[in-house]
Amino acid sequence: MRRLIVAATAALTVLGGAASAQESIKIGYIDPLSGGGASVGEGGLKTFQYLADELNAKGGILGHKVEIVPLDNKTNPQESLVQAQKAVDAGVHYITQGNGSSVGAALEDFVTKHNSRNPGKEVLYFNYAAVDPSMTNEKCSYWHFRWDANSDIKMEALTNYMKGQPSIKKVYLINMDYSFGQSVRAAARKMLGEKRSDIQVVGDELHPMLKVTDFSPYIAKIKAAGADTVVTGNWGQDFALLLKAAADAGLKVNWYTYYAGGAGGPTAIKQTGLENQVFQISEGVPNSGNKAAMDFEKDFRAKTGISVWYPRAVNEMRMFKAAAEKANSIDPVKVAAALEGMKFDVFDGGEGFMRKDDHQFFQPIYISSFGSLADKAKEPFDEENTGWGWHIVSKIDTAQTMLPTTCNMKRP
Amino acid sequence: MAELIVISTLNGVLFGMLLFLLSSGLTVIFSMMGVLNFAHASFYMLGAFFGYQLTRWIGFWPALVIAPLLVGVVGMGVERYGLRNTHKHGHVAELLLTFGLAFAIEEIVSMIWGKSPVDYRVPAVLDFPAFTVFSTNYPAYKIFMLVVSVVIFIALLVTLKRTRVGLIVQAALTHPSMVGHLGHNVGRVFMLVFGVGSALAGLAGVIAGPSLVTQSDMAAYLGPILFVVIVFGGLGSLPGAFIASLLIGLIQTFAVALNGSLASVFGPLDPSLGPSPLTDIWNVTIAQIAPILPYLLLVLVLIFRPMGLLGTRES
Amino acid sequence: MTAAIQVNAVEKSFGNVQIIRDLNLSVAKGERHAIIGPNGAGKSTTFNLISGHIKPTSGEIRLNGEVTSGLRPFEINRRGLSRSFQVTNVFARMTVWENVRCAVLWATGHRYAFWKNVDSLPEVKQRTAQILDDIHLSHRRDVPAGLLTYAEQRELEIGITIAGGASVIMLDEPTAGMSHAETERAVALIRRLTEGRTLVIVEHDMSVVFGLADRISVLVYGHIIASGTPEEIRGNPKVKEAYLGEEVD
Amino acid sequence: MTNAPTPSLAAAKQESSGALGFYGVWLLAAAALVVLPLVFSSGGSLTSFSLIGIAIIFALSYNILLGQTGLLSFGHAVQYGLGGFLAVHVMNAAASHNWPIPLPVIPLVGGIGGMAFALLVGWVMTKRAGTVFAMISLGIGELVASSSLILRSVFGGESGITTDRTSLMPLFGWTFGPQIQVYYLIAFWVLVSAIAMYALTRTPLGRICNAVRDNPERVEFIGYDPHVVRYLAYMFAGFFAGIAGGLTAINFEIANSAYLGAMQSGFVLFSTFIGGTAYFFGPILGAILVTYLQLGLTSVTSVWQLYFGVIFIGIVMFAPGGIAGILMKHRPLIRAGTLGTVIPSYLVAAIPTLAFALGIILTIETVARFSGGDPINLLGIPFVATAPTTWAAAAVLVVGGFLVARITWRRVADAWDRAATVARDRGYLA
Repeated sequence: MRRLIVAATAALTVLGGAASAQESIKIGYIDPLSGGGASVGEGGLKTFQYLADELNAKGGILGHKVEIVPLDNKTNPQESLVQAQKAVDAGVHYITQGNGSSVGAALEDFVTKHNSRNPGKEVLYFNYAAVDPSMTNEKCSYWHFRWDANSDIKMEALTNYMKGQPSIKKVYLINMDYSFGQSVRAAARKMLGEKRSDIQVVGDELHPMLKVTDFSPYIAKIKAAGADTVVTGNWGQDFALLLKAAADAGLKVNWYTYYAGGAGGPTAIKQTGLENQVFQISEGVPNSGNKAAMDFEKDFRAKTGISVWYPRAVNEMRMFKAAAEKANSIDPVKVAAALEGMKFDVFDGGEGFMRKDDHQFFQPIYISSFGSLADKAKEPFDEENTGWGWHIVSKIDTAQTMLPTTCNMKRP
Repeated sequence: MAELIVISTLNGVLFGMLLFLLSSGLTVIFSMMGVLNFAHASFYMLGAFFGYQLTRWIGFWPALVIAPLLVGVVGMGVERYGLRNTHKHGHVAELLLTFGLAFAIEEIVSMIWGKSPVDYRVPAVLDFPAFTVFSTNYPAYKIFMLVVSVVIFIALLVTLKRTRVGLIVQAALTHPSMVGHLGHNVGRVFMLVFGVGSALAGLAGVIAGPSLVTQSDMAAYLGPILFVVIVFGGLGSLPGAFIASLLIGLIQTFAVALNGSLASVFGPLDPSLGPSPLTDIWNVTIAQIAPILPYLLLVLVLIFRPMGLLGTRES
Repeated sequence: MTAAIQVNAVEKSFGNVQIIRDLNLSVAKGERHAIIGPNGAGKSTTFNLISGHIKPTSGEIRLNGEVTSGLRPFEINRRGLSRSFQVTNVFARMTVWENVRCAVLWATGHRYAFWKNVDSLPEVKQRTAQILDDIHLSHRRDVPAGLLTYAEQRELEIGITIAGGASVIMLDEPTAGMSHAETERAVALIRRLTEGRTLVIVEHDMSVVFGLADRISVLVYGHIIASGTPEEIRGNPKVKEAYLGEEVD
Repeated sequence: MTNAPTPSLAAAKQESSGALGFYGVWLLAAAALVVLPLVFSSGGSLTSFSLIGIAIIFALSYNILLGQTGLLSFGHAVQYGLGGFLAVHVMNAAASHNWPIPLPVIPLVGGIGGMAFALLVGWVMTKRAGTVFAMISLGIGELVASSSLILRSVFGGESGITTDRTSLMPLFGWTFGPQIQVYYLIAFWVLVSAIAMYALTRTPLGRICNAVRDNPERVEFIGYDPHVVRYLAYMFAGFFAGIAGGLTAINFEIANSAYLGAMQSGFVLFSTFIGGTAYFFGPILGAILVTYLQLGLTSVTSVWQLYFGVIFIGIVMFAPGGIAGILMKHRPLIRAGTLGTVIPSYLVAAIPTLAFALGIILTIETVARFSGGDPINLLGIPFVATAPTTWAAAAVLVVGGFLVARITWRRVADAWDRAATVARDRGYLA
């Protein structure tokens, strides 16, 4: 009976939506599509386009087709604002962005100002990867929703894992010298101190971002400090070069990373041969064991040629649909209200929720390591054709990732 | 302490030689033609990608020879059909031409090989630790890079100072019209020199590619530092570039090794002062600013000795 | 009366090579003084030393009694000395009018002014027009200097040199490369324009030298071997031996 | 503005009748700035106009260095960015202390910021021109950009410092929240700055800058210290760059380290050079074109950077005078009345040239989209990147276009020579 009603409603919406179906929901995808960050941005775009296709194949959202509008921001905050304005002018009410906290902060500020100055033309900012904690703390905005765990949450999860690893005794922190790297470093020091006061932080390095060509001197310092574990938020070439220098010098430590799986990362790890020594904190793993997720992964790889690097994007789009249906509207104001506090079964299984206080999504977090895959049936997915893949070392439940917020949310 | 000094010196020399490998071609072109080639790092990138592609097809060692030659041919083409026509409009125009070229090459490379890093690996023959100092391994490949750098330095020096070709090149630099009147085709000499300079960049790319990250934005990362090297060493001076590379390599490496900041020397500031530029400066470590030290050096050198360390002229 | 230019025991070396040895020269105010000498004698170097283009290794140079050795060229220029160049040295992309006007600006006291419209400065306009008239280039006033004929560029060179109204004018081979007719015209021009000023001239053309100069100094190997009136120089045996004997005009 | 060439062949002839034309041009520009948003009223075009306006001031300020004084700078964004930062700080301070500073004077604050930095470092920087200056500017640019990430309390790290332009004292009821009000604010400053910078070229200092550009050695012998001249030029350039930076800060309500970076410095060099450095209005054309391309090209093609590079190379090689240079080359012909004899040959040459250009575009897009992407839409005709017919079409256009274009351009050159000879005879061409 209930099914029938659902079907009938669906049919009605399709019929009723026929008129409005011409009006698609445009999501402005603002990320680098040219220049240095383009490899990452293109991966994200493919992901969102795939997700839009998936939604549209099932009738879209409330009968509206979902359309991704790619906007190239060259990883430049100013350019992002130009693109955001362009998108808004073209009738876009939802923008999504992930790469670069500086861009994220600029966009968050943009939507807040835009919405207060243009009531009735609200825009929502769905953040799928900008992890600066300030965006859901002191700078928080009602119009911003973040599906990625911020860097403090990831550190909370990581340190909760590390506190159960007695072999970790001496930790070295090396990070890129910008806000993300700094928050990784600060959070690591604070949380390790609270949870495992016996762990010694033997080094704490910040190096300029994307300027170092030779990491050997840093490796020499890590070695001299006698570290057994390195925690790093490095990504891109700063990660690859760091790892290469370590392998060259024969440094044997465990690497706890945020973005080892980013474009080029797996290739670098395979090159250095550091099997099962590089760990990653993420909200999803291709070899998660969750059937639905793994089927999705398989189809996604077949269609796009890349792996699902953004399970959070999947959560974002599916939850968007759920919220719109809950509000029975695609009006951004109503969708925003529906999203607040919403609970949602996440991509890799388990429950997450969008905290009302700060619009931060909380979800289970995984620690995985990179190496050869023993059981191809259970763990079928490798990365970047290296033959190696991620396998889960530990799962940290949603409750273990909760952190308080300083957000003083201003509601319209 | 001894460990730190020995290892830092070794690392500094290795890094410095990589810098020299990259900047030698730039210096040769500049000393000869007075052209600051902004696209030099792009030629280096072309070398790396050609090297990568050829390694997949025919192996590393043939690639080591062929890829630089290909880059040299590209360079000669640029000189023949681009720079030569621009020469009459002055050095600024030449420089801007290479500026535009750098943009185009980056995009072309990313069109062909994509924007992600490619899997360009150290050849198996050289993939072993050459020796170990204080339990730190030094891979054979790095030693290979060092040897190539030194060989190139000596070969260039000998060619420029001791051979007829070198004499013509040197003379064409100071008195182009005279050399022209003596029956040498200055145009062809220029083209050849530009080709050789580009080929050197290409060679650097083939060799540095596996050790660094071979990606379409690799040129943008290394471009500015190369200018620092050749300006610091003295525009157009090969020994200057050699010394500058070593110095910059050592300075950067030692700076990284040092943890000192003003706070660690004079004690932390009173926290009640709150965040200010002073606290920022107070707490920044030498290691943190290591990679921007070369630029500081560049500015200081240009202010106090505009011809650079061993240079003889200003522009 | 103090001399316009007084050079006392000046030496100049480039590395190990001594170009100027114990150079002594005195040019009285209002005098037309020519410096002659064989090629490579150091005439241009002497010019460069006096005008501040290069600094002497030792010795002293005075302009109107004031020590100027060690000063920068513009400082010397502001004290009333202006020079021309052997190789044409004008502002190639600017028009003839602009070339001369730039040379007028400092002397008329406008200096680095960025609050005045350069086109509405009557005295600048008048003086520039006058000089253009004097050097017979009024009809070419809007032509970029780089596009002038060689002789015109030489005339412009003289125009720029005298435009500032300096009391001491130094001309470095002003007629070099000119035809006979052009030379005659240039000499008349120089004579007229330097009326009442001190003139120092380097020249190879002896007819120009002997027709124009009140006094002549002969420079050989960086040293002045004789100084005097044209008649004295003609009759000087040292000059005959060292210079006229070798390079008879 | 077209009567503002530096080496004007006929400035004097115009002088008497020029005054009216001179004010006329500026009045016309002012009217155009007022009317523009009424004609193109969509939000998108307002944003574009605002950005173009800022780019114009920035490029004009750069040309004080490159075109007027002959200084090639690779770090002009430093003054622009610092002006932006100072503007943001003053805006925030004014908002929190309730200072009675209306928003329209904020760009002036930016200008002072840019000038103050130039004042500070300019003296040692401008000691020498040429390569030394270029390299010092590169070094200073890198240093300041890097330091901006270290001095977090001033520059706010890489996320920068935000501000709210509406929080300042409203002026005549304008809060400057809506983009249209910001547009008019920018337009006002564009006009004021452009007039000021044009006036600067007509002052004794402006003329001496040209002299320093042409021949710094000779300048020393007409009483000027070229070092002082360069220093002053550098300060003025810094001032106007700072104004542009202040306007950017107002427009985006944020200042971050990207303002100071090499990208910005390169962008302004591009604009100025493409527009043409020899004429005052050149950078204006360049700024309009480059900003427009930057906004437009990115949504049309993913390889916009390649087109930028190709356009730039083309300009450097074939028209080093930039767009303004091309236009001004025709001026003597127009005056002599012989332009008409050239135009037919242009029209003939345009066809194969266009074909050649289309062929290049098709080739580039074919390569770019070979491994996937939408079909190429060229003049409404769809081309599939993987289809051999597309390759053939590209090859025919490139090779055929090139060969035919070469012949037709020779004819243009002949026609030009004839027209120029006539113009020379009539006294309009030296």
